Amino acid sequence: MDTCLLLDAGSGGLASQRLTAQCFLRHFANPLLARLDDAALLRDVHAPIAVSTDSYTVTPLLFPGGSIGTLAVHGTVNDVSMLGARPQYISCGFILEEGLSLELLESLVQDMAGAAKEAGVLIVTGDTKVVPRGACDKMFINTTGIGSIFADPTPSGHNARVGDAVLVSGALGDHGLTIMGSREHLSFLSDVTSDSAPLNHMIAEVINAAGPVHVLRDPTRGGLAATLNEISEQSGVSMLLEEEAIPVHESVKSGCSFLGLDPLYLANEGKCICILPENRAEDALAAMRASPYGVEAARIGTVVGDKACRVTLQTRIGGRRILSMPEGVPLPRIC
Amino acid sequence: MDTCLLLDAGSGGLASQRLTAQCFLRHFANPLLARLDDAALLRDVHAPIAVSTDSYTVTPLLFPGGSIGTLAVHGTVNDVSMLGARPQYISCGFILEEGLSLELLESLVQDMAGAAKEAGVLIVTGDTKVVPRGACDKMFINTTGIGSIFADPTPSGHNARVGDAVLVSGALGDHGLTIMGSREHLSFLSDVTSDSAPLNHMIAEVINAAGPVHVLRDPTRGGLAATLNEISEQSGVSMLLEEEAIPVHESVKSGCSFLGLDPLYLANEGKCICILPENRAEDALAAMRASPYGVEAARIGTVVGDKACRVTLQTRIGGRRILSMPEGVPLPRIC
Amino acid sequence: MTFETALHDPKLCRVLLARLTRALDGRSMRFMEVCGTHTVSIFQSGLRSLLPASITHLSGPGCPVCVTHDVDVAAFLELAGREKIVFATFGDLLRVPGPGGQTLKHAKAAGAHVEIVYSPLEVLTLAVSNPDNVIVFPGIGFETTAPAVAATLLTARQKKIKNFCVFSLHKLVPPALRTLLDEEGDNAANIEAFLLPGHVSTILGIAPYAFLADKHRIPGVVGGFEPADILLALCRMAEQLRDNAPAVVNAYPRAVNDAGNPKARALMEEVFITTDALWRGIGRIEQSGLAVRPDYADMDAAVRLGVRLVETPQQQPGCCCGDVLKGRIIPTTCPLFGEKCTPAVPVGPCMVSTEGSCAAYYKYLEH
Amino acid sequence: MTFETALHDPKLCRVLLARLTRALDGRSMRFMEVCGTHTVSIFQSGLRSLLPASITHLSGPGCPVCVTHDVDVAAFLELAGREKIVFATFGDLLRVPGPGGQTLKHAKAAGAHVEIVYSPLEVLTLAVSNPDNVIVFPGIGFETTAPAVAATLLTARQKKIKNFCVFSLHKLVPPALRTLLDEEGDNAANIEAFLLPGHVSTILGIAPYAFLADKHRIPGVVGGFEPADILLALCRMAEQLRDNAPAVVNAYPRAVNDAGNPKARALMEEVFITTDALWRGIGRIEQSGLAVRPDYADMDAAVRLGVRLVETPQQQPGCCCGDVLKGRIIPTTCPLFGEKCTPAVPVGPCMVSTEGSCAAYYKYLEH
Amino acid sequence: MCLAIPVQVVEFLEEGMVRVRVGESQTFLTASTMLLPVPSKIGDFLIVHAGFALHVLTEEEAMSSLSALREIADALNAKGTLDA
Amino acid sequence: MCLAIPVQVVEFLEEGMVRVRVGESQTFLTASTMLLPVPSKIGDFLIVHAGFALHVLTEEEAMSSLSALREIADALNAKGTLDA
Ligand code: SF4
Ligand code: SF4
Ligand SMILES: [Mg+2]
Ligand SMILES: [Mg+2]
Ligand SMILES: [Mg+2]
Ligand SMILES: [Mg+2]
Ligand SMILES: [Mg+2]
Ligand SMILES: [Mg+2]
Ligand SMILES: [Mg+2]
Ligand SMILES: [Mg+2]
Ligand SMILES: [Mg+2]
Ligand SMILES: [Mg+2]
Repeated sequence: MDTCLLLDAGSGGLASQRLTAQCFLRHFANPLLARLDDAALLRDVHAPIAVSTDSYTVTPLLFPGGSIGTLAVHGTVNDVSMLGARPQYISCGFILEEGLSLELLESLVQDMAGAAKEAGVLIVTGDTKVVPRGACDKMFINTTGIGSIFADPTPSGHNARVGDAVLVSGALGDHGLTIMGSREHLSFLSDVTSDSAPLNHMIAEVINAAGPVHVLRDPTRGGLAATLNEISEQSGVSMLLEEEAIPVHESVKSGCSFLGLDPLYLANEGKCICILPENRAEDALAAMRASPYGVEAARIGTVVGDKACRVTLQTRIGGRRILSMPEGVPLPRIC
Repeated sequence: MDTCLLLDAGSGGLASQRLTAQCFLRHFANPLLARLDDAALLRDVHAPIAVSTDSYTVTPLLFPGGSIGTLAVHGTVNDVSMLGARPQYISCGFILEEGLSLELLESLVQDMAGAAKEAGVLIVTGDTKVVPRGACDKMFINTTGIGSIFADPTPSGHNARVGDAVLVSGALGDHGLTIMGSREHLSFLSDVTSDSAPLNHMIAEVINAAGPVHVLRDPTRGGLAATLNEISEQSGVSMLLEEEAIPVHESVKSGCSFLGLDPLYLANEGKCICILPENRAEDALAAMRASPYGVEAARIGTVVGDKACRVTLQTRIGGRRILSMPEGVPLPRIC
Repeated sequence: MTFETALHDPKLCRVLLARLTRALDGRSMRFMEVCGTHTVSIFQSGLRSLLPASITHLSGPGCPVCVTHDVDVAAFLELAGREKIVFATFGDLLRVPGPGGQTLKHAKAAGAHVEIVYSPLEVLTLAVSNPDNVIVFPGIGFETTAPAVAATLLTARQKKIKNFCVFSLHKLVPPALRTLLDEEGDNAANIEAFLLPGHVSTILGIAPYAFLADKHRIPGVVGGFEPADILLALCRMAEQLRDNAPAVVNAYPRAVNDAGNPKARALMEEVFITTDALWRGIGRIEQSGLAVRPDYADMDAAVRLGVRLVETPQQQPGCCCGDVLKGRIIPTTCPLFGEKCTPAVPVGPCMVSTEGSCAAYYKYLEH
Repeated sequence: MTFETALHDPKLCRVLLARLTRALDGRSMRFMEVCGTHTVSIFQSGLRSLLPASITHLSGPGCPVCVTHDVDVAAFLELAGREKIVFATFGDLLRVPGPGGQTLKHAKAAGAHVEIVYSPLEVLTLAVSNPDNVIVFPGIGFETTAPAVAATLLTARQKKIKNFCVFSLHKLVPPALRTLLDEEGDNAANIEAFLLPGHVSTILGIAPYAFLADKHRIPGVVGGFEPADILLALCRMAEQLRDNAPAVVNAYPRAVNDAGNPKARALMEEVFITTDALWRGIGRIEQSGLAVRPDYADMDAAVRLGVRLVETPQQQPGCCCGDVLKGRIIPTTCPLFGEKCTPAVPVGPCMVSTEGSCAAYYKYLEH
Repeated sequence: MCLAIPVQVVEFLEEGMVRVRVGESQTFLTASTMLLPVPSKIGDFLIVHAGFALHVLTEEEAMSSLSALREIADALNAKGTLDA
Repeated sequence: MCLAIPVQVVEFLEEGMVRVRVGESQTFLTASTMLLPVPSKIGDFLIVHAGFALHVLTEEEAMSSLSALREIADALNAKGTLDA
């Protein structure tokens, strides 16, 4: 057996069949995928449904707390969950670089399989492209998830209402800082690990305990700041947050102080924002805290009526400032 | 406005929002996409459904007869159609290289929008990653398509039966040869154009006219040879083809003779194989020929009972030989 | 308890605010900080919203990125775009627009090899792993950064690393303070007190600022960067003003010796020589910059790579960065602020750097 | 009507088949072709399935890729893996396994810069656009290809393109035919007639094959590549055998002059000199290869890049490529065929090239 | 592998290159005439290998070789037998 | 931007580098001591900028400056007033 991937594995010929059989079918094993028709045939998906897609291009492929494989499942499972849906099925498109280690590929496929198993989703259809060396950076994965929506009314970023409580399911910035810290040349050691996690079961429990919620959203790229600003815009409301209440791990704080970054702008991959009527906030928090992925859940603020669609932070020393929408990628400041 | 894409456009911040608004929302314009929640909410998708995913990595991005944009819609629309489904919705994941021309991006997004419009599908959810220069070759697109299945029983590669007729909806190899001919250094001029096309309407007409069919499959990578060998394996049957009956354009034949390639192993992006009971073959052919994408449809062979799962070709001079499964990517032979 | 916790302690801050209010005793105070880290801290911590209304907070030329002149930006953009050059820089610099709004981000997108580093020492690692390229590090920063860059040059020479050089654009704080006060008449911006930079002072000590009190009778207080540090420094300023006893004092003794760091100064002087420098929005200030000494010309990008400084077009009409940097206006007074000039499409450097005062106003304050 | 249509005309083929059957008149005929294009055509057109059962079809050493020796493959894999080398090759070569099953595909996946070209002239374009690299073209092929490569070298010299060189592994057909017939006694494979290569003969003409009839009394017929061309050539062989009048004749006059192409031969001789060569499965054949003349040593990869030929391990046990190439057995007789040796995991070169006879058997025939 | 179909010269390009048409298709290649022993003219048929023309035959020669083939095939129809 | 939190020396590395711990976290950086005017020892607190330590204070100095802060804050509690 070859140790590295040849272009042939993307040819549609025997070499493709071998990769599919020996790697994908083997680890994703399920009868729907095994049909290998042009499309998967799904019988138990019922309208209304939620569909979400994401491509995963993270570097490095492996990092403390996860890998591109776990991320590719968790990210999409979470996006589907944010509509109050039960994620059921996932499609998976690989773009692989010629020369990729087959051992590495297999271990990442195993990560995906493990993450899918935990989340209770099946990977039912896929596609593999192999591009010439230099045409992609090792591997990219796209996943698209589908699930039947059970929450009625369906949560949406447009539904935040004045007086609602703003909850977050745990500490912020772990994933973003982990990725920065995993880049080769950083002379920086930390115990931070990515929070990559599937939130579907926790979300189901939250809706179960607290009834339909107004907004669910996972604060991924752009972090808490971008996500809350988006929701404020979409719902035409403002928010007032309590800095002291926002959970951030000590190592994330210290790593950010070294790099000149703000944890509230860093990506998370296992957290959700939940906005719901104040009187159900405690039930929702209790449901979150009962999940292994929501132990540090906290209420961090309140939706207020200011039409400026602003997110304001009450700081630790008791001052106030805007938590604004970021412009681009967070850049460390040094000089 | 910038003329080339910065990493910031993938940040999740304001730069991302601008790209989304000015490019994607503008051209894909539809209210489902405009919600910009974590997932699209779809109300009129009914089980059983077909879901298919493909990533598009074609080089060059623009080629005679199409672009990565048209391909990304047609390929997925076609895969969904091959299950006897009506493609309704498409998700779209872009992986873009820092420095990409924004004008080019917009023109390719317009291609997608045009293709989606013709096929009658909506692009309802998406994702955009921008990777550093050198981490991908200009752009990749993943699309995942969903549609409700109307054919009952559902066509499948497992359903070919002895005695069935094997039809193809038109001439083979156009797409594959076009792409080879578009590579920069080839001193080779041809009037071949890609056959990239949406087949959903034609497929609906075929099923309408001929009743449920046994197998539908689009002979993309690996061409007719790989596709028919796959079906033979899956269905446990053999096939006998008539070389003279297989439509191949003169320019494809001559290009292949120059490059040492076989048109039956080249990719198609607007053709389908249809296998169905002999007595309905003429109705199916008539329905294909009534579509602009099936004018050259032909019956090319018959399913036979040989358990070896072999595809045999009756050649132009009246001989016989195997049309075997390819191993890897087609390589030109010269010396 | 950590320093971080202690210095953000709301109670401590309240105590210090009360002391500040008492010291002000109804009078107003117009102070300027000249360190970008102070700027960010005052906004980010929310301290600004807690300051007594009678305090006017001005951000001076304290962000090294903001004060980098168009001419120098144009020069390093040209350098970064050359073949076989790896341009290794602190992340701050990527957004700074040169003439025509072009930045290192654009250069990178167009193919320049730009690497972000956190320490000049990492640049040496890059040099070793890219033997076919010349690694150019732009020396941007004040007296805090310059010794680190000097140490890196000395290390490169010692390790015989040949493919590394520095484009020195370092600037010095005391000459800028002199200019602010002396330009166009005495203290046109009417600055009543200076919050002096913490870590610049770690290197310099407090003597170089003596002229503030001696010549201009303006208090100068070296302060730390946490809210309580800054409040303490503000108290000391207000108290000096109250007592009409201006002095230059060190309110940040845990990081600053009054004598500074003589070793760091010695290394800096070994490698660099003072020279005139262009400050964005301010113009040429005599002996306010650091150039690489001729002894180290092989590591001086300006010499080795033949950098040509070219006159750049006039600043965009309406841009008031100069007045902002000199403390004459606050950002919101600029007619372009928030309209034609935003972090997405910055007109001036004060809007682009995370430590720029226009950016801080835009990012942290309601507008 | 085109040549293509005419030469695949089923009626024409039936006419020729009838003529062939008549000429055979119940006798058997064991013929060998020594051109890979003939091999592919006979299988791909289905002609093989139409030949009378009394004809035995053998594929000789006619695929230039198949006969490339392990030692040479190892050498060019090493070359391709070097830094600053662009290895520009016809696509055929990518699958050829060297020692340990490694191929150019593997080298490419591991980082070698491999480019596929369709003409050696394209290599010059590559050379111009990659001035920092040396472009190595492996000269693989018979007398058809060698003049084209010679012309390319001459063009490179004329255009003063310095970063281009050829690793010449060209081989000559007539010496191989002599070896097949003379090795280990006279004609051990019992070949009764040769289908002589079409385009090799375009260059050589028919004189170099005269020894077949003169010395060995074996018919040799130069044939074209379409089914009707081949059938016609088979008729001519069968008729000679029937008439016991062996001769070397040209049944492909539309592409071959009896005198060949003197200009192409002259250019080939200007650049190359005959030398001993290693043939896979056969071994060393004296004066059967072409080396670059010392006058062109600057474009000879072997000299310029210091190629070292290293003894390679023994062929895998059980591999019968030698016997296949010499016509002593047909591929299905090899114990590895279709089991341990398939196009996916080829043991010998005959299974890997699209023109290899084992590959043709595997690909086109039921097994 | 050898391009067996003769291609027809349609245009002279610079530096001894010609543009040729493959069969009756709209596929055109460029080929060098550097190895041709005699000059070629528009309409000539060439045998091309790896970008170089190796052999030239005039249009008349090509047509007569085509009709020879045609005649053999037609013999079948005319005589109604398999003799040729 | 300046790293304002003093970091604590936990280990000496080669070539004058030290490993330091940031605050009470498990985050560790390396820093050069090349610019330090006096040698540092394990437990010392450093001011680090761009990978170089610029200033050293002993553990006792650090602790006493911390408790000074603490005392000011506690004054509030003790006296129950805003005076300091
Ligand atoms: S708002 Fe913009 S133009 Fe105005 S001073 Fe600030 S940076 Fe300059
Ligand atoms: S089957 Fe394989 S091992 Fe046997 S002769 Fe052919 S190539 Fe060699
Ligand atoms: Mg398909
Ligand atoms: Mg998504
Ligand atoms: Mg997501
Ligand atoms: Mg696919
Ligand atoms: Mg999301
Ligand atoms: Mg698909
Ligand atoms: Mg497909
Ligand atoms: Mg997304
Ligand atoms: Mg460069
Ligand atoms: Mg190489």
